[in-house]
Amino acid sequence: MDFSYSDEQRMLAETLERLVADQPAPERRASQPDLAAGQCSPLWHTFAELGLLHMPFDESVGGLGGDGTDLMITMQALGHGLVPEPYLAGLLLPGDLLARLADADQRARWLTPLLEGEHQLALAWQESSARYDIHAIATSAQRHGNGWRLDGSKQLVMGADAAAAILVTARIAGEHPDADRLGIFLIPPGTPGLTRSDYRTMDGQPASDLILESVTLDGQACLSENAAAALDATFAVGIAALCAQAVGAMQSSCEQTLAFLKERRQFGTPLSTFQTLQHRMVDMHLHLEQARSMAILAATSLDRPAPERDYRIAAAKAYCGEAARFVAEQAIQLHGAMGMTEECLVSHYAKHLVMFDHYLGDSDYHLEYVSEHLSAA
Amino acid sequence: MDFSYSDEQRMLAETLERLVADQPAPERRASQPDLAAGQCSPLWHTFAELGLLHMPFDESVGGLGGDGTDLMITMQALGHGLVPEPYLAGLLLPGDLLARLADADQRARWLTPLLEGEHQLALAWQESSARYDIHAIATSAQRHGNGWRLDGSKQLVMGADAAAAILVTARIAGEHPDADRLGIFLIPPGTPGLTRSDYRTMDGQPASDLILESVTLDGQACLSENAAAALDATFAVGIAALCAQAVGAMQSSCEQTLAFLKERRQFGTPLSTFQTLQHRMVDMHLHLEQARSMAILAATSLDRPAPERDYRIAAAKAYCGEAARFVAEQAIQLHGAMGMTEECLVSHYAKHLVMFDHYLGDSDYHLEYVSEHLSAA
Amino acid sequence: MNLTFTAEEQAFRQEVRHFLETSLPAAIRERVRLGRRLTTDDHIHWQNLLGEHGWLGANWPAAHGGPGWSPVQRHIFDEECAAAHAPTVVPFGVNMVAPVLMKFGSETQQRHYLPRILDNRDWWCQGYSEPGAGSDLASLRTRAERDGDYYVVNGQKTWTTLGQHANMMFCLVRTDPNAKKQAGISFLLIDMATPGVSVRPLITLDGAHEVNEVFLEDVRVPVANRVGAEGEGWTCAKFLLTHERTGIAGLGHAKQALHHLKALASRLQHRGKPLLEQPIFRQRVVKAELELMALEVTNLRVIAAARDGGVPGAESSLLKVRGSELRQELSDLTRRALGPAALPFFPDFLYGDAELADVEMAEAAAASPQYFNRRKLSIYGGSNEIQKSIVAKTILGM
Amino acid sequence: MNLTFTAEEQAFRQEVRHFLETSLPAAIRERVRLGRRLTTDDHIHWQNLLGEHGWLGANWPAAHGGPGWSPVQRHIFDEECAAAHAPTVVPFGVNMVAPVLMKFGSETQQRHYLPRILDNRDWWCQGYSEPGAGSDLASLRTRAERDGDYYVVNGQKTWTTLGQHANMMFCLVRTDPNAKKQAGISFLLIDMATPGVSVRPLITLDGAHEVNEVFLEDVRVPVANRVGAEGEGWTCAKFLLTHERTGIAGLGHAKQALHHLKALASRLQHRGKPLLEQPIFRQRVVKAELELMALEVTNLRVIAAARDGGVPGAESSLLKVRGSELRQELSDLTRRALGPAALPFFPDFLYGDAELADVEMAEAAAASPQYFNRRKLSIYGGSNEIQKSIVAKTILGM
Repeated sequence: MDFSYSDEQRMLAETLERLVADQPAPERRASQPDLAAGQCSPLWHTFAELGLLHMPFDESVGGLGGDGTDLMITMQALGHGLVPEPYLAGLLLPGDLLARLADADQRARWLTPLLEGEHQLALAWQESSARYDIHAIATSAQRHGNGWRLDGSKQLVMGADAAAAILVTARIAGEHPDADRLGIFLIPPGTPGLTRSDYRTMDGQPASDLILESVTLDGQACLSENAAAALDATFAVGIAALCAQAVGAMQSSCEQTLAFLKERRQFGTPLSTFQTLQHRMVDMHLHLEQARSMAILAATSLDRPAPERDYRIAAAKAYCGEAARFVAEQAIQLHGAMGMTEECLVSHYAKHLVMFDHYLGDSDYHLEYVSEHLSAA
Repeated sequence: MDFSYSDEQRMLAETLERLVADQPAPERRASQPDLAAGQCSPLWHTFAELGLLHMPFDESVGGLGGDGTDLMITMQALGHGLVPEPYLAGLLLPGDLLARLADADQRARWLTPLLEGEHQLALAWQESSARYDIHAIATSAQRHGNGWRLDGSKQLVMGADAAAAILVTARIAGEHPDADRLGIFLIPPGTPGLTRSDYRTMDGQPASDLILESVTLDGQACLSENAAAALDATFAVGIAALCAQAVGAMQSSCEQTLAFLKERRQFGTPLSTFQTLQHRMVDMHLHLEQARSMAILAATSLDRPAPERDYRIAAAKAYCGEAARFVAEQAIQLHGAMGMTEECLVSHYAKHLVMFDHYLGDSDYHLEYVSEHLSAA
Repeated sequence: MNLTFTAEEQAFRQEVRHFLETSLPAAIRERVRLGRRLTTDDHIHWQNLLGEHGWLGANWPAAHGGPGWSPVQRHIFDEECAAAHAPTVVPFGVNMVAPVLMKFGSETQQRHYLPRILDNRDWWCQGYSEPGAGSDLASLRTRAERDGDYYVVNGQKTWTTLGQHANMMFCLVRTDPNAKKQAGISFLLIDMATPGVSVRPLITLDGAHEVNEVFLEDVRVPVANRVGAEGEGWTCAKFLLTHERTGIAGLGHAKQALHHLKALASRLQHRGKPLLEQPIFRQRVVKAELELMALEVTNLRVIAAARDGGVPGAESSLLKVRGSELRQELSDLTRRALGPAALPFFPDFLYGDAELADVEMAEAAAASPQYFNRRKLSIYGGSNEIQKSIVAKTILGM
Repeated sequence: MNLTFTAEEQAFRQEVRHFLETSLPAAIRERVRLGRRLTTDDHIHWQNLLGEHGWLGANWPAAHGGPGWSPVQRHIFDEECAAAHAPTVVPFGVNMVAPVLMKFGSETQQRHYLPRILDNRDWWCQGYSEPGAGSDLASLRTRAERDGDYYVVNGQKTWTTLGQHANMMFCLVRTDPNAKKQAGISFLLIDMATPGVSVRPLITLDGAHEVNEVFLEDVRVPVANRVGAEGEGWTCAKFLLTHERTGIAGLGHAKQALHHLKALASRLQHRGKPLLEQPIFRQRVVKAELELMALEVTNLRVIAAARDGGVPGAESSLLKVRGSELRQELSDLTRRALGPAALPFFPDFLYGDAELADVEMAEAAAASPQYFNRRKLSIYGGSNEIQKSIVAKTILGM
């Protein structure tokens, strides 16, 4: 039992803290220009130089073999600064899937440049009728000569606009008797039959909807014809990362709110002297610390057997989702009307923390999982 | 739309308030002697003299034709003083069933003396495997000559020790094809085959378990062979009454807690000056007023068609159960350790308010009903 | 005791419903239904329709051109308007400055301003809050110095809702800097076209431009534009805070939101069944249903008391606390119900004229922004914490 | 970072489990399992067994006869004891007065009292709280006046847990009435057999006799029975408040309670299915499960920090708040799970030797009394409100 950081982890945390502190504050980057496809931001290149893009991947695929704790440290720092770079969507999710499924050629073509910061990728799984179920895929992949033909549509593909290729989940139809087979296909932008419409999410992240009409791909575009287990494992990593990111954002929200209460005066005294506001602030702190514990539980469960891993991951996401909402709502409430404006830093954190619940399955979705797998003993 | 009392209702409320104020405080009547079977307390006789025992029954059966509001006023006053007399269990539930089902002879024999205060009755419905479902009756009634033979067992028969007869629900078995037929039978104490064991409930009310082994009864003992609808109607009346009683007890708990906070000093000032305690007290008050609204809704819904009535009754019981627990727990918490002692009035109210949830179906039971009957529009 | 409306009240409800069905323009109804921002023209168009029908000054006495409705009728009107997706009447003129003028204004002021409110010639905004003052109105710093027949006003107001459209502002200013906090405050009417008045938008976290900062630099306001005596501004402000707050729970909006939520959760599918049948979600809806039932009866109790001559004071604080909590909860459930579909944000659709081809996207677009927007319900008009302190003080005597 | 116990720690857990399986008398285990009150003999019998094994002074250093366990081992020991239905060690001697004596006591006091604690010759109780003082310890009024080699003590203590069995009491008294509130307080050891000491039972709402009032009338206490210097009592009291509170969440008890709840809800039937499958109830259990998971990791974080040399200060307030809330919630769910079976109250069974023929009744008997008893968790040792104020002050600097 050990909750302390190694020397390397302490260095990682400090490096990230400095890096994040140097970034422009979120309320000042609202109208950042969108990057063109294939372009990465200067900060992304710094990430690459620091090895942060290699960090979470296994040494066998050219990574640094960081563990769940390293990932937690990284995501917590990014969440604390509300750093917009798509570490999760553009690197971690597609990279983790590639690391699990790609052959040597595919790795050389897509994973190595990803880790070098030469391009970003995206992962398209969400379908409009699937709610949060990553296995409920209607997009179909049919054999087509030596290659494949894909038809369907995908929603909410994060970072698709900047991606050198999009990994797309599709149900392999036709010749296989097993209806459950899930394939994953790499589609570069500009592939005929692929239509993309871009927008931003409520919390300001670039996302796209895709339509795939007779998108034909060669054999090398297929990462796997049976990716369900790998997808589960990748999503477990993604959810653990997302929880850590939320904890970072919760911590920052608590810090901002505490500072505000100490500074702002009402009825002649600082707000921080009002007992109800003190106790509310303590409640926020309690939620933060309990959520932090669940994020630690998630981060340290990634190497467990799948049933145990997924139970803990679901529990952590459900718990952090509720805690994040509590912290977000109270941060706004304690800031008063100020907290509702775009000029106020805390409002950006609040949007991130509330919408966090909508990524990779919300509290109710994961509560349902926990409920269905609850041990009766 | 009218929430005001009529002149008669205002008089009723004032009379009850005075009467209740004259009773010994609950913390001083912990070890009251149990009454022998058939005996009623002096206060019960006062109830009779004031017409309170006639009040809730229809004029056609010799009552005063009081409506749900009259009943609410009465029960609220009894709850406010935590009056131990079994108005609900010894009068209202058995009397209401008799009024609905009894023939002239049965009325003369059982209902008229009940209304005159000459005896009390009891209603035995609870069975150990039934949880809160009044229709899940395993006790059987078989034809036996011109009469009946009953076998089974009943739990938690409130006031059975003092009752001149017990109304027992039983499933009519044997000759009828319809397995759902519910009968109600009148059994006087001392009937051969009837065994009674007495105890008190957590909130100090006398209760008994009954075993019925080949209890043979004559034909006149049967009130009805198809009592399900009447039973539902009677329980609706009982639940509305119970909600009003809880509102009275909640109000008293709030009053006691507020008085305590104003009087007790800590860290040099009255507790009532601490903002968190002020706001908690307001939360108690909010729960009280919302519960009062639900009790009003229940009391004014008794003459509605059964589906509407039962939906509202279930909603009221579910809501009041949660509100009562909140008020009870906070009343103890705000009293500090004092509130946990038998010497402190508020502890008796807390027991009543928490255990209230266990009578006639708890919050979850009624929530489930609401959930199953929720309109989707 | 009974909870049923009289035959007359039920007939009135039918009358209101009929009016809304026949008079509310479909395009406006649809924008409200989808949570899209209305233009000033939309607002004025609808308020003119109400005014022509004699229904704009819903809480005005007949003597001033109001319909003379009882509190129960006003409640029914509000409920039906919310159910029909009618725009909310912009309250600053009709419901806020008008009652103050009727109570404290001179005959000249009444004769000038009241008709202009009823025929929508003036768009009023409110200049109460100041930066850094939060719910502590009495600490306001905007000062008005007498200069002959004028006050010279300097200071800053904030959270001025829809101030960007207003041509008039009613305003609390400090006329006596030496008086104790709540004394020395006066109530002024300021023409927004006066030199020195400038308006700066405050964009809220839902991306909306709803509130503003108003800067006042050497703004010359005729003394004749003061309502009531000098130093009596606090009396006017307090009057407004207790005036006609029987609708403060927003019951009609809560009912409409629950109705919408149930329809949505019946339509959306989760694992092959309607979301409303998913036990966890259903349970949340059931809780909201119970809370609404209780709040409705509590609200009717306050309305009936007002009808019978009572003045709802701190009871309205209870309605505000529980009403805002319920409406926030419903906005939360609506956002949750949509799941991933709550993520996309389309400001040009919500706040402009851009259309969305995808019907489902259009239906979903307002959910998350509204969830964030509804955070204001527990903050503005005195935060819920302030409301609880009011209840503690005035009802519980703490 | 990892959450797994070392091989040594896992072996230690097996050792504890084996000891409990072989040494804990079945009759005592059964009384604890059913929530029945233990006799003093039961307590002493069990504590003697622990003492003989060297495990009574679980948090004592080896130098004083303790096992020299790490915080992790103590945590494992507590968990296993709760899981095995072992009696809780009465803490007033072993865990409360003993550390104070080790830190502040004279060598004579240590040599006299510590061995008597380890072999259960003395039964200690605590004289801290006073009537009307609530969580405000510093306002205490019991006074000790010096008279030669004696203090003459007058005053009243309350909430003295199990004081009816105690022969010794440690006690905070005011030795200097003129000093500021927290100064002028001394820490005395009082023999309960001294003339002038009388004990009055306080019956709590669960019908139990667990706490008492202790009256002190001209009680002559040797000056030699003072621990630390005169006026240093507050230092001793504060030391105890921050000492060894890594177990304050009651995690072992919470785990046991959740385990019991699940078993109960799997056995009890609701409409022909186990209650645990009823969606509303299941949801409540799932919430408690999540809360327990989070609390366990938080507790382990505090334990690991203590093991690595940190002093858990206000973090233990967080553990107390969330731990008490969770345990209260679990006692609430257990009572709910039983439904109508939670209504009967059998004090002679719970607090005496009367038996209940019906097994189900016996299993259910403690649920409601325990629900009411557990209300104390958020009150004693500084109410949860006080704990939050401590966190606000010491962690958040408010």
